[in-house]
Order: sequence, then structure tokens, then C-alpha cells
Amino acid sequence: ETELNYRLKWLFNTSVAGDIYAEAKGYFREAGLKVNVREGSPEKNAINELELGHSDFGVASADQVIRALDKGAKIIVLAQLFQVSPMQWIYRTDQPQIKTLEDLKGRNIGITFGGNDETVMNTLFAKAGITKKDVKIFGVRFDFTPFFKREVDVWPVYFNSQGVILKDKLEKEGEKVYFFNPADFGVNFVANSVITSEKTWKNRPDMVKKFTAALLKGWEAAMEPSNEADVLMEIKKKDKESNDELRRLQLIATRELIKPLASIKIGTIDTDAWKQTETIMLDEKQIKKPVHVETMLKN
Amino acid sequence: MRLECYNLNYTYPDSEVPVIRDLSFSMETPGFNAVFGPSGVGKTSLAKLIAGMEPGFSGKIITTGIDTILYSYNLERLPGWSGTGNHLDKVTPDGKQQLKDRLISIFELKNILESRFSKLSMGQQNRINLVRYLLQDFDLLIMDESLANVDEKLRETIILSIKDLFPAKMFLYISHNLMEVSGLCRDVLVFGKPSGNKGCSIIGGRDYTKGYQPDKETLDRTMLEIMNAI
Amino acid sequence: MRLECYNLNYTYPDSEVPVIRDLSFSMETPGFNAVFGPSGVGKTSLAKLIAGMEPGFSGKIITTGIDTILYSYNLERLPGWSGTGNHLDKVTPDGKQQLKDRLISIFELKNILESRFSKLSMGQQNRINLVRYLLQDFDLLIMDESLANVDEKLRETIILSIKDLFPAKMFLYISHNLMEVSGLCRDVLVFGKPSGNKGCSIIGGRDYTKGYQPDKETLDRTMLEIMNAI
Amino acid sequence: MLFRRIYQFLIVYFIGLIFLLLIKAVLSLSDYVIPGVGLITETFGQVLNTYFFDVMNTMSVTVLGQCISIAMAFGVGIAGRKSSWMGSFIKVTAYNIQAYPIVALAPIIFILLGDGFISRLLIASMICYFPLLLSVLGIMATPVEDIEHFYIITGRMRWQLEVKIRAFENLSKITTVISGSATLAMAGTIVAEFIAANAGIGYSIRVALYQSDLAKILVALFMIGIIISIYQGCLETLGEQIKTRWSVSKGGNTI
Amino acid sequence: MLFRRIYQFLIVYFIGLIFLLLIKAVLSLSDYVIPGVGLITETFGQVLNTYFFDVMNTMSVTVLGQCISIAMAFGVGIAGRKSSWMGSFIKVTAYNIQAYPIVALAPIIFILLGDGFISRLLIASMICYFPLLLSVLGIMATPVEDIEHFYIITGRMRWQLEVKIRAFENLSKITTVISGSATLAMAGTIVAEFIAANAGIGYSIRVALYQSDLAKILVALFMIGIIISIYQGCLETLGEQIKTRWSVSKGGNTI
Ligand SMILES: Nc1ncnc2c1ncn2[C@@H]1O[C@H](COP(=O)(O)OP(=O)(O)OP(=O)(O)O)[C@@H](O)[C@H]1O
Ligand SMILES: Nc1ncnc2c1ncn2[C@@H]1O[C@H](COP(=O)(O)OP(=O)(O)OP(=O)(O)O)[C@@H](O)[C@H]1O
Ligand SMILES: [Mg+2]
Ligand SMILES: [Mg+2]
Repeated sequence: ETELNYRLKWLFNTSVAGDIYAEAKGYFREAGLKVNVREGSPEKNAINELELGHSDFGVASADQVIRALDKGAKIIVLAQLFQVSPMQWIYRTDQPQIKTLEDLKGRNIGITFGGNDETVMNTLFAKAGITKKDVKIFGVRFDFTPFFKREVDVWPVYFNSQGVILKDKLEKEGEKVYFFNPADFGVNFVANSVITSEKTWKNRPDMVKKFTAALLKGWEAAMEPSNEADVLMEIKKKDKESNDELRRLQLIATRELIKPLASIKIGTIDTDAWKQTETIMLDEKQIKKPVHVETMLKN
Repeated sequence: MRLECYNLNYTYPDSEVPVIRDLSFSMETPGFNAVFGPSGVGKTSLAKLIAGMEPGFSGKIITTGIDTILYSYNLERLPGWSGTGNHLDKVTPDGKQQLKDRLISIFELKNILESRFSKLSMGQQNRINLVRYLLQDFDLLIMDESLANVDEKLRETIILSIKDLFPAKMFLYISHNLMEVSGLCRDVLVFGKPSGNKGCSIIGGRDYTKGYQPDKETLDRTMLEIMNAI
Repeated sequence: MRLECYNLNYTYPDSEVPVIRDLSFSMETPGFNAVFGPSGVGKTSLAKLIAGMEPGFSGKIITTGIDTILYSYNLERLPGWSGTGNHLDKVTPDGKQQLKDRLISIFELKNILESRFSKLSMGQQNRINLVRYLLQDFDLLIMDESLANVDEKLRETIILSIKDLFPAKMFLYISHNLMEVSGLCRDVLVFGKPSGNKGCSIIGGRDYTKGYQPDKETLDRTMLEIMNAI
Repeated sequence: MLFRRIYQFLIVYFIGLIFLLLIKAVLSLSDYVIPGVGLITETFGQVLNTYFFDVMNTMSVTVLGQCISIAMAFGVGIAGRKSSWMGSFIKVTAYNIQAYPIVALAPIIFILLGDGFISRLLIASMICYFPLLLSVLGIMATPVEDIEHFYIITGRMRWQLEVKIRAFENLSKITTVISGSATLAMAGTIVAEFIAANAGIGYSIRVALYQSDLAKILVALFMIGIIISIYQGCLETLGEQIKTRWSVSKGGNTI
Repeated sequence: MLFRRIYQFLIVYFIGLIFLLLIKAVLSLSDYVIPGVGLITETFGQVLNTYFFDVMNTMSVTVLGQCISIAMAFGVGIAGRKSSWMGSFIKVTAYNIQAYPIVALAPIIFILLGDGFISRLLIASMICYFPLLLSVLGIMATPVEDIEHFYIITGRMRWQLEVKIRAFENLSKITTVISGSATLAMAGTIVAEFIAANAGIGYSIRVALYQSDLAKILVALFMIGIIISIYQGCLETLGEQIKTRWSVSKGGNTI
């Protein structure tokens, strides 16, 4: 049995259902692997850990991967978990719905400076010819008070985690919400994907295959509606903080992003979306030169 | 007006041996009186009891007509942020300006009023400290070795002037100088050696005043009397 | 072996008036010598110059045959974390155990070796502090009012014993007690009043030793001589 | 003493809470901005238990972190007490590292030490040690001349003795700072957990923040407050005892 | 003095940098994990200017925050110096608030004060004041009996005088803590910016952190270090002058 470490991008919650489930249901063990699934944060990122040898596999968003490639890191993308990016914006329904990008004009929009929502929003602005004068930008931090207090209209959230929580909170006060999804306007910014270092990929192809297969099997099972109760129970063991109902709603939301259509196999890498992501980042001067990310995508 | 102590007993909180054992005495006020005795015998302790600085003694201290008791000692310091003259001004009550100037000249402090306390010699520190006490309102001033580091000649001048300037006040002067105590003080409370069985007794001093003519013989007798009481 | 000073001048860094002006004197060692003079005249300052604690003077201090100079004064404290006896043990060099016991008994310190320093009376503090200096290796020990708060009788006993125990060492005893200085010391460096024009002079003391018979007349003459030099 | 600390904390806490609720009422804010009494009570019941164990978990790191901080503060303070080149160099190093917010150093720490217990401990101690250091430096750099003179002039002064003398003379200042720094160690540990750990109350606060659940944060603050009060009460009692043991009151020597 | 501080900082910084580069070389890490010399130099050129103004922006809050902290520390320290019920209550309040990590309090602060300049200032002062408080408390709670005796027995003691006496006797400790706390004010401001602001070096660090751009963080650390060194050098010089003015050396009284 090989022991290895798997670094997530963020805390344990429903949006890593598959990762939790694969471990809990023993899919890794069946493949002869003992996997330590670990939580991540902005300060603890998977790419660093891969290079330092602290982890063998990890989850990173496409922008992280592309940035790392730009700086000479050797990263291989094994699977793309989110087919639809969870990076979206929430707003109340008492405001006009955003049907075209033009509708963004005049709004007070929240952006995490330095975050990839900034990149995405800038791309949308560029696409629609919106300048900074047409909108009001608000720098977002981790707490939601400005949105709650209506100081900001459009607030960036992760659709399947915070999005669900906020929706629930507002609904309790009788307020309904919309989500603004950049993908609907042609901007496909790839989010979380499974990665490993080039070295591991080359030297231990067997293990990589086994790991990827077991992980995706976990995700398939976790996204299977008939397993819902079981999946929720496993998540609850790791994420005690939120309540059962929230977790159920989050799982449903996660399903929409991971497996938007029954026909899509979980983990499918959307090469075009990756290329678009790279192009966007190049345009936004986030990287200096093309990195040809498509050559690192190994499904 | 008397200062009276009856059956005074005192033991320090964290100690076992009593420092003061069954002490009774009585002194008439006003007057310049002394406490005398070997080192470590309990003079300072008694002074603090009288000044009300140590509670928890048994026995009685009666101070009829003595309302304000001040205790001064030779290790006190003045704050350092300005000259000693300035501090003196600050604590001089209204109407005592003249007294202050008088004392400054008697205590020979004119030249050091500009200096910070920490820059003074030990005797200078003693003197400036005592002056500020003399400027306060008091009925009884305890001077616990307050002039210990001053030269004998100046010390005598100072004591005689104090007696002259404050005839209506009571003083308790703690000193190790036998001659001074015998010659200049009225009542001398003498502490016997703790090892001996002499106890305490009050012996009359010569109580000289300004311009006195020392009478060697009686002075010697008083000194002997005091030494014998120890 | 002599202690010699030539044309010593010293002014404190932040002061304008010199404390020591053109001082020259010479003392033979060994011996129990004294420095005497009115308060504020510069005795402590001179002592610190000799002990090498204040740089920046002009003139010469020659200490032939005097290698180790210690300066002790009456306001020193011992650390508070254990009894004074314990601290004494810590600083007693090997081979001086007997001397230590001897001194403890002469200084009447037996009963207070268990006590913390801060719980002692002033005279007790003076004595325990001086004892530890006497236990060190030194050629010249300066005692700046080191016994100021000890009673006269015990002080005399102590000084006579020191003279007896350390005949080969030099002492510089700073004190305000005229009788003591005149009777017990050999050479007395007398500082004249700064206002006067007497300057400094060395006057021979009676240099009594243990078991002396006081000779009133010569002692009085010495005392007068010293007083006249001020 | 301990009891007093606890009920005083309760007073403080409830005053704060009432203040928040007043604001909620006056501005008629909804439950998602400031939770109401009902929601707080409900949350209380739900997470009190979990949070209690979280805080105890945090406490274990806190205590260790505080010990390390004390050691570090004394180490650096003693080394940096001289006004020599080396002393000043040590001070410059200590000060500069402190000026860097831990969030900026965290990535470097994780690169060097991984993200285990050690990093968490290091971050906690780094936050806690500096205030201690300042006090220790101040104390260690001030001579106690009337005690030190003897040892200096007789050539017996060693740095250990110097440190001991100065520490003893300032014992009450040192115990104040040490027992006070418990709160800093606590805050430090929580921050460390916030950015590094997957356990402890700091981690729970991060999760609650992510969920924008102010009610949970209020419960967490309650648990932290009550436990830190108890811990500090104990430290103070201990401090008093040490002072009495090592014999206190340098004052009293004459008065 | 000032000059010494600066070059000592440079030494510290470059030792740290070389250490990182060594790790990079030994483990052959990519520029993403630890940037190489080339990348660092390049980033240096790009952002030095911006970061300089960012740090100056931060400094302006720092200075103000430090002043407020000093005022707060003395206020609370003086009020809490007595061992009375009120004194202990004030201490409990101060200590408890401190035990709360600022990240947990931040949401409440933002609700109450919005997220403008005031919040940023408050957070900075809260982080900076506590260590000051501990020292001030320690100093203010320790009587200076040989000076205070006269004023007490003659009934002249006022709290202002008591505070003045104790402060003066501990002047060098106080100046050490105050000039040392500049780094805390800086760190506090940066943390405040990190969580709250859209300006200042803390904000820039957050952006760099989101982009995992260690090179930028290293430049930021450089700028912070150099400017805090200068600031502290100035404070120390000022402290020396105040000490000389107010006449120093309580020691010297006899030795
Ligand atoms: N705070 C204290 N705790 C315990 N014992 C003490 C304390 N203060 C003094 N003593 C002891 O009580 C005794 C009397 O002390 P006190 O200071 O009254 O003596 P004194 O007569 O003033 O002596 P001196 O002339 O040396 O000043 C001494 O043996 C001393 O050790
Ligand atoms: N550190 C100092 N700075 C400036 N002046 C000082 C300093 N120390 C002492 N002096 C001054 O120098 C003069 C001599 O002081 P010194 O302490 O030598 O006197 P002394 O002869 O020892 O007096 P005493 O018998 O009172 O102890 C005094 O007028 C004093 O004010
Ligand atoms: Mg006494
Ligand atoms: Mg002197």
C-alpha cells in the first residue's frame, strides 16, 4: 500500500464531496493507496507542496496552474473537476436581472482584488466595452456585511458553497437571489482541477493512473443522486459546521457544476476552456508569455 | 499633650520573634525628644507604629493633642524631573515662603536648589528631604536618621535651629550619635540590648538651646546614664 | 607603598563648578586612614576617582603596590532572592570561611543570616554589606559612610577589629564622626569648607588599637586640629 | 480571584452583546447582519460543545506557545540588552521580523516547515513573544546599581547574575507581562489556526466567517473569553505564589 | 545610529534572502515556489516605486495608530493599575478583548464602523496597544516607595503625581517599549489593510498572496523593513532626547 498526500484547495465542505467520498468508501485503498486528504487555503497551496515533495497530488485552479507554468513549475493536469466554474456573482432579485453584459453598467460590483474573480470580471468588461467609469467597483474581503447592508449589489461567491449559504440566509428574510455566471456570457475560466508534478507523472505513471481512477470513481459515486444520503453523511463527518439542510443544497449545487449533463464524464478536461483561460490571463498581463497549457493536460 | 504607649507588642507579619515587647512609655509634648539604642533594636519599627504605618500591633498608642504625625527617613528621594528647589516650592504651603527661605539658609542648601536630587551628595539629599517635611503642617515629626549623612557641625546647627523655630511641635529624633542625643534632646527613649534585660527607659537629656554653654560634667553624666541603660 | 594624588581636578560632566580643585596629598599604606569634611565637599567624588569609577579627571593618582581597590557605600543592597547568609556564602572565596565566621560574630550578624536583606534594619544592612567587602581580596578598601547607620559602640568595635584583622591592608574611611576619625584613624585627609580658603590637609589621628586607653587630652587636641582645618 | 475574573468577563461579554443587539434594533438590521437573540441562543446550543473542545485544543497549543515565547523573549532580550553592535543587531532583527505581518510570512513558514503542528506553534509564539520581548528588553537594559555595584567592582559579575538581579528587582512587572501575554498567545494561536490548521477554534472561526455566521463567532468569542479568563486567573495566582516564594517586596527595605 | 539600523537591516534581509535562495538551489525549486534572483530583481524594478508609496501610506496610519495606542495604553494602564474591583474589571475587559483575534472581531468592527479609515486605524491601534498596556500596567502598579512616601504621608498624593513619579522612574523602560511598539503598530496596520483596506502595503500583500507571487512579497518585506528601521531609528533618537531633557539617570543618586 502506497501512502500519499492529496492537498485540496480549500476547507472540507460539500464542494469536495468526491474527494471525501473516495477516501471514505475505500476506493483509494482498493487501488492499493493510502491517501491523506488535506485541506488547503491561500497560504497553503498545492503547487508549492508538489514541488517541495510535501504532497503527491493536489487541487488547483487553472489560473494557479498557468501562473506556475509561467514561472517554470512543471505541473501536469490530470482531471478537471468543475465543468462549470463555481466563481459567480450573487445579487438580489429586487434588482433588474443581468441579461446582457450591458446590464452590468451602473451597478456596484464586488471584486476580490488579486483574486481570479477580478480577472474574470475584467475580461467581461473588456468584452462588453465597459470601462471602470461605467461601474462602481468595491474591494471585497472575507466578510459579507457590505452585501448584507446593500452597500454592494453584485457580490462574488462560490456558487455551490457560499452561494448556497447566502441564498439560504436571504431567503429566510424573504429575499430572493440571482446568480450571474460568466460562462453564460462566453467566459469560461477553468476552476479546480486535479494536478500532480511532472516528475511524479513520469516516474510513477501507474500510481498516477490508479489515483486518478479511484478519485474520479469517488466523484462519480458522490454525484450519483441515489447515493445522496450516504454522501451527506460522509461529508458531515468532516464538515460539522454547517447544518444538514445546507449541505444537501450545496450537494445539489455542486452536482450542477461537476456534472452539468449526464453525458459528461466527470474529470473531462475542456481544452478550449483552458486555452481561453490562458488567453485571458495573457491579455490581463497576469503571465508574461504563452505557456501552452494544453500540452500539460493529460487526461 | 502627651505621647503615650502602653504594653506595645509588635511582630512583623512574616517573622516569629517580636521586635517590640511590652513597651510602655510616656513623653510630654512639645519638645525635641529622641529614640536611642543599638542597631536592629526596633527604633524604626516603633516609629512606624506611632506614625500609623504598620497596623496589627497590640497595646495602645495614645496621642492626645497630636493630630498630624509625619515620618521621615534618610533614604527618601525627591522626584528627578526637576531641580530640588522647584520640588520644594511645589510642596511649600501658602504663607510659609519665609520659613522656607530661612530653612534653606540654615540647612546651607542655596547652591543646590538648581540641581536634580540624584546629583546631590548624601548629606545634601538628607537635608533637602528634611526641609520639605519641616515646611508641612505637623504636630509630631519623626526623623529616622534623617541627618545621618550630614556632618556633625551642621547637624548641630540644624537641630538647634529646629528647636528654636518650632517650639510648639514635638519631634522624635532617631540617631546613633550619643553626644547629640544627650546634649540636644529633652527626653531620650533608650532601648536596651535585646539580649540584655534592661528593657526601655526614658532618660532626660540636657536639652541645650541656641547659644548654649556646654557643661562637660553634666553632659558626661547624662551620656553615661544613657550608655548604662542600654 | 603609597597612595598619592597630584593636582587632581574634577568636574562632573553636566556641571560647571569643579568638585575637586587642585588636590594633592600622599598617604602611606598600609593603615586605617580617613577622609573627613563637611557635607557636599567632594569626599565621595574623590573616593570614586581613586576607585577608578569616574574617568575624565585631570592630574595624577599613583597607587604603587595597590592593585585592587574596592569602593563600598552605605546604600548598597544585597539581592533579595535568598537570605543574607546565603549571599555571604556565595561571595566568600575559598579558604576564608573562618574569617567569615569571625566577622559575623564581630559584626553581630548571627541572628539575621536567615533574613532577606530588605527585612533588615538600616544598621544591619550596613553591616552585612561591609562584611562581604572585607571577605574579598583587596589592597585598598574605601568605606564611604559604610557604617553610617550603626550605633557608635558597635561601630568602634568593628573598626578596631578591622584594624586588628587586616594590618596589611589600606582603608579609606569616610565618616562624619569626628571622635571616631580622630581616635581610630592614622592619617585623616581633611577637606576644608569650599567657601573658605583652607584647602585640604592631612592630619595625624590617634590611631588607637584594640584595648586602648583613651587619652582625653591628646584626643581633644587632635579633634581641635581637625576642626580647625575645615 | 478566579471567580471574580469569570463573572467580570460575563459582565463584559453581555454588555457587548446588548450593545450589538441595540444597534440591530435601532438600525433594524436583519438577522444575517446581526443575529437576534433567538438565533444566538439556538446557535449556542448547537455549537457550544464543539467549540468548547476546539478552545481546549487551542489552549494546549497556547500554553506550549506561551512557554516558547517566554523562552524566546528572554533569550533575545538577554542577548539584545547591551548597547553593543551585536545587541543592536539582535534587536534590529527581532524588531524587523515583528514588523512583518504574519500573513506575509506564513507562505515562507509553510515552505520551510510544512503545515504541521510546528508551523502552528511557531506562528503562535511569534505573535506572543514580541510584547514580552519589549518588556524584557526594557528591564534587562536597566542596571540596578545599588545591587550590582558589589559584583562589578569585585569582578564577580556574570551575565546570569545580572539577569537574575534585574529580573528579581522587576518581578512584579515580569509577572504582569507574562500573565498578560497569555491572551496574546491565545490570539496568536487562533491566528495560526486561522491560516494554518485544521483544528482548534481559529479553524472554526475561519469556517464560520466563510459561512458569514456571526452567531457562531459570538459563541466562539464567548468560549475563548471564558477559558482565557480561567487560564489567566490561574497564571496570576501562580505569579503571586512565585513572587511570595522568591520573596517579594524589594520595596520594603527601608520604609 | 540611524545609519547603523539601516545597514543592520540590510544584513538581516540579505541573510534571509540568501537562505531562501539556498533552499531553492538545494531542492531545485521553480520560480513559482521561491523566485530566483532574476525574477526578484525584475519584480523589484517593477513594484519598488508603487510599494514605496504603499508603505508610506501605511506609515501614515501607523504613526497615528501608534499615538492612539499609546494614549489607550496609558489610559487603561492608569485606570487599571489599582487592585480594586474597578481596576481588575478594566484589566479583564482589556485582556479579553485582546484574546480575540482581530479576524474574529473584524466583522463586528465593520458592522459598527464601516470599512473606511476609522476601522483600519482602530484595528491597527488594537494590535499595537496591548503590549504597551502590559508594560504600562506593570510599571504603574509598582510603587516607588522612597519617593512616594512623602506625598502619601503628607496627603499630597494625587493620581497624576503617582503616575508621573512611576513613569519617570521607569523612563527607559517606557521609551524602549514605545519605540519597540512602532513595529507592532506597523504590523497592526498591515493586518488591518490585509483584511479591510483597498490601499496600503497590506492590501498589496494580499493581492500578491492571492497570486502566489512570493517575489512581490519579498519586495514588500524589504520596503516595510527599511522604512520601519528608519522610523524606529527616529523614535529612538527622540526617546534619548526626551530622557536627557526630562533628566535621566535616576540611578546615579549615590553611586
Ligand atoms: N519588614 C520586616 N520584616 C521582618 N523583620 C523586620 C522587618 N523590618 C525590620 N525587621 C527586623 O526588626 C528588627 C528591628 O528593626 P528596626 O528597623 O526597627 O531596627 P532599628 O532599631 O531601626 O535599627 P537601625 O538602627 O539599624 O536602623 C531588626 O532585627 C530587623 O531585622
Ligand atoms: N553626578 C553628579 N553630577 C553633578 N554634581 C554632582 C554629582 N554628584 C555629586 N555632585 C556634586 O558634587 C559635590 C560633592 O559631592 P560628593 O558626593 O562628593 O560630596 P561628599 O563630600 O561625599 O558629601 P556627603 O558628606 O554629603 O556625602 C556636591 O555639591 C554635589 O552636589
Ligand atoms: Mg532604623
Ligand atoms: Mg558622600
